[in-house]
Amino acid sequence: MVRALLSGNEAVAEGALAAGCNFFAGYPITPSSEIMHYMARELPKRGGSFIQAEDELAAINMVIGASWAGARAMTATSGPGFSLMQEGLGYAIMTETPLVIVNVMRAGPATGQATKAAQGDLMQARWGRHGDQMIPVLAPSSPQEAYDLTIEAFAIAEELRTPVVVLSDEFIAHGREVVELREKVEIPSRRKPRDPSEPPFGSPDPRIAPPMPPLGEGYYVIVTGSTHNEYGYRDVHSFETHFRLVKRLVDKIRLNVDKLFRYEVLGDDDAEVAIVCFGSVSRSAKQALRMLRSRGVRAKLLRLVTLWPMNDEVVRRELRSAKTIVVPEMNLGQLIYDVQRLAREDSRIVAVNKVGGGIPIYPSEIVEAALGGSR
Amino acid sequence: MSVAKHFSRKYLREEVLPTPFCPGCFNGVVMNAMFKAMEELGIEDLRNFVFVSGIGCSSWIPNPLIRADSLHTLHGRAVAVATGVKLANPRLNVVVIGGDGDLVAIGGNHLLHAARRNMDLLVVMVNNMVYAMTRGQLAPTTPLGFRTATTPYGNFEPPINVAKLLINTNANYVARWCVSNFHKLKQSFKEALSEVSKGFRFIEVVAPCITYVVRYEGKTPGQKIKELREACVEVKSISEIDDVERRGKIAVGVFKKELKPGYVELYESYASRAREASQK
Amino acid sequence: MRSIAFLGRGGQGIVFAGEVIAETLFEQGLYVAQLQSYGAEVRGGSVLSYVVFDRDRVENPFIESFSLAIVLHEAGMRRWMKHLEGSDLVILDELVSAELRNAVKLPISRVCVEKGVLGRENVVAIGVIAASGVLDPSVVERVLSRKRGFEKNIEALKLGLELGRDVADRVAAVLRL
Amino acid sequence: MGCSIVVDSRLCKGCGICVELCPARALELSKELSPSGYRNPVQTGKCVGCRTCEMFCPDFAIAVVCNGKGSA
Repeated sequence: MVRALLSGNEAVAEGALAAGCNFFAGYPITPSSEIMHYMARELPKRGGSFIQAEDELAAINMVIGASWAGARAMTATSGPGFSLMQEGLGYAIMTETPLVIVNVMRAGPATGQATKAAQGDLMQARWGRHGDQMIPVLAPSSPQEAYDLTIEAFAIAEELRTPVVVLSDEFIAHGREVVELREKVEIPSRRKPRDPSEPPFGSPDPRIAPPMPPLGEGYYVIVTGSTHNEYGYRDVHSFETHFRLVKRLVDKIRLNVDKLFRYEVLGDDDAEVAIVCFGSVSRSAKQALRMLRSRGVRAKLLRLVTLWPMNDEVVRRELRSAKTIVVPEMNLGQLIYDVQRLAREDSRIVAVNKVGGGIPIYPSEIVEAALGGSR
Repeated sequence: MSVAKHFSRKYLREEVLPTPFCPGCFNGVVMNAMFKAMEELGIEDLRNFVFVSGIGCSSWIPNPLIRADSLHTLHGRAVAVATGVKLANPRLNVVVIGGDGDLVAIGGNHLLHAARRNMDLLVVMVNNMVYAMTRGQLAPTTPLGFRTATTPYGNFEPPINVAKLLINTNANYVARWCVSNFHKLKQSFKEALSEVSKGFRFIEVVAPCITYVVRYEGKTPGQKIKELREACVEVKSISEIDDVERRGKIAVGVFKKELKPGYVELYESYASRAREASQK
Repeated sequence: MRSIAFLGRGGQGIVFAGEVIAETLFEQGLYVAQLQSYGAEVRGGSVLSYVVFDRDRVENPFIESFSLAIVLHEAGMRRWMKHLEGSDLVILDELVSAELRNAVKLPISRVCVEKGVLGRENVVAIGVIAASGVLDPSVVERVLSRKRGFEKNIEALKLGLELGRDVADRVAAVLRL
Repeated sequence: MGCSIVVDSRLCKGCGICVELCPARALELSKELSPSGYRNPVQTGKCVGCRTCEMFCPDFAIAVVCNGKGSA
């Protein structure tokens, strides 16, 4: 185990390299560019490919092409670029292309505040593409987790043949902390079809991704973003083909929720006050939890590491005892929709929203929200 | 004796024929020229080829018709996807086939930058002069005065001359032929697919849409080919292009042919410099 | 958990100072978290850079006051006035006109002018902290040796060590874990 | 000697390019419709083996056979 002082962006890059990433395409954008700088420095000398694309549309599509050619590929961006990449993500979902996309969130919409942290892309990460679709979304809360979850993201991408979003933010990206790096990371290589008759776009068990035929090995694979049958042939008319395909693609993620859903719970089982959070805000929330408990409040913290798919059961169970639920987030209210949906009806849900200016949500604000007006 | 088959059939997926194209569509002729070139180059099967296309009629040429690996990608993004494929596995011959709307309008930026990088791709642009799949709207290549679904009173936007534009980039090879110039077109495919060829290679094929151009003009496909034989004038140097076009003709020919190192070669030497620098 | 903040104007090496302190404490075996806040402009704007450190992993780097804050220019103060008021100790460069009950003034910029290390106020300030012994001066030197302008920085560091002698006890009191 | 033209009626869409471009005027479109509803070309004159029809057939439906051999 090596210990290093790394920014969140550097940690993402280190995680990617540890996971065997050998292709990176990106376009400069604050606050994610350092990921690209790191890969630009490391990949050429490690036998990988790095390319600075002409725009984010190109970057995500280059990553898709590289993935089909056998590479472990990734890109990193921020809000405006993430918006442009939605199109490519939709294609990657439809074609079951493994890739990792890191979105370092900044204050939006539009250009917003490029250097200031935010968490406003939660819903976009989940729902940004048109049509029915689902992809895993992981949210680190520190450089250490940025490292670990990037590795995790590659493993999920390969196993389920899906794009995976790592949702970081400017605080994590530019903050430097101590990161423990792993010696060796084993991620199983892609499963190829046994022979050309094994369908590359169909699976009897929706929880298991079909095998992926690499280009150039005589599989004569047909890849298309249009509706296709299990062998890749376009079928843009039939109800059965479309429904079967899209249902399987969503089920591939949804039915693996137990495997994909990571969360952290701290504090009292029978808490009266619960804090629900994700990402960098969790750091303040943890201190807030300690402050509440030291004042004799029975309190707990539920931190979502996986933001999608959502494990409703777990969240419902963890919020069962809470009369007051505080949801601090660096946006105007997004995670709170899940809480409203899953909390018991008589609970008091308090939002703590703050975004812009590079000002974090402080522990005292969370404590105040938890105690304010409590009976 | 088995029944004789058309020479293109060995490169095609039998199970998806007949083609999805309109009767007389020149897409098939472009394919014939490419396959004839491959046949003459002794290419038996296409396992080392990857075809990448976007959205549009000509983007259906490779996917699923051609018996090869093919990626039918998003509208405009074929060149970007192809770039990723090539960089991740430089051993593959990567061919992009697309229309003028796909490659030049929505995908124009990618085309320009792939040419700037001299990316090791063959890009075949089937210029049918309109958006055909979406029912005949204005394309960046639509001639002045043309009536389309979105210029019902006649096009007033001057068209872009793509091949001429690309001459002024780092592209190694730029050619334009009309679909009527079968042998010359085939020859260009041979040049662009031969073993020594590298870098960015661009072949434009002027192949007017059979439905939204040729039929609108009240012509048959055969008549259009005969007309193109007259209208397409081969130039020996790029200085003649303007002259030909001023006369209302279509300038065709090999406009540029160089053998500069392509992106892959340049990247490899860059990477070896990176390795040396890191060993110090 | 303790923290050290630098505040100033873009171009004063505020972020650099945070980096050096973070790396020094890291090499001294502590867990650190280093954050900064600055505008899109490279020079001129208000800059805050701070380091939170602890014997264990830093629970929360988003703090509302600092153990020690060093202000090198007034431009850096405006947005963070509440933080400064709540801090345990603030060191102001003597050119900063603001008054704070918890502040002492040191002639950091004047020393730089007089001793010919203009523009190294940040490193002089690091020296002031190191005078307390919380930062090991030899580790600071090692960290600086990996960065640009090493020789001038060492000069500045020494000036800071001297300048910090008078406040060493107060600095140590707020920073000792 | 001489060549003959083989038409695959499964693929031919009766576009008539082969008929119009044949320099020997050896082809005509049939009076009857093929099973897929198109008028396929039929050989009515002497084929000189230039293979123009093959090259320009957009539907890969035609093959010229000379001395019992197809194209190259």
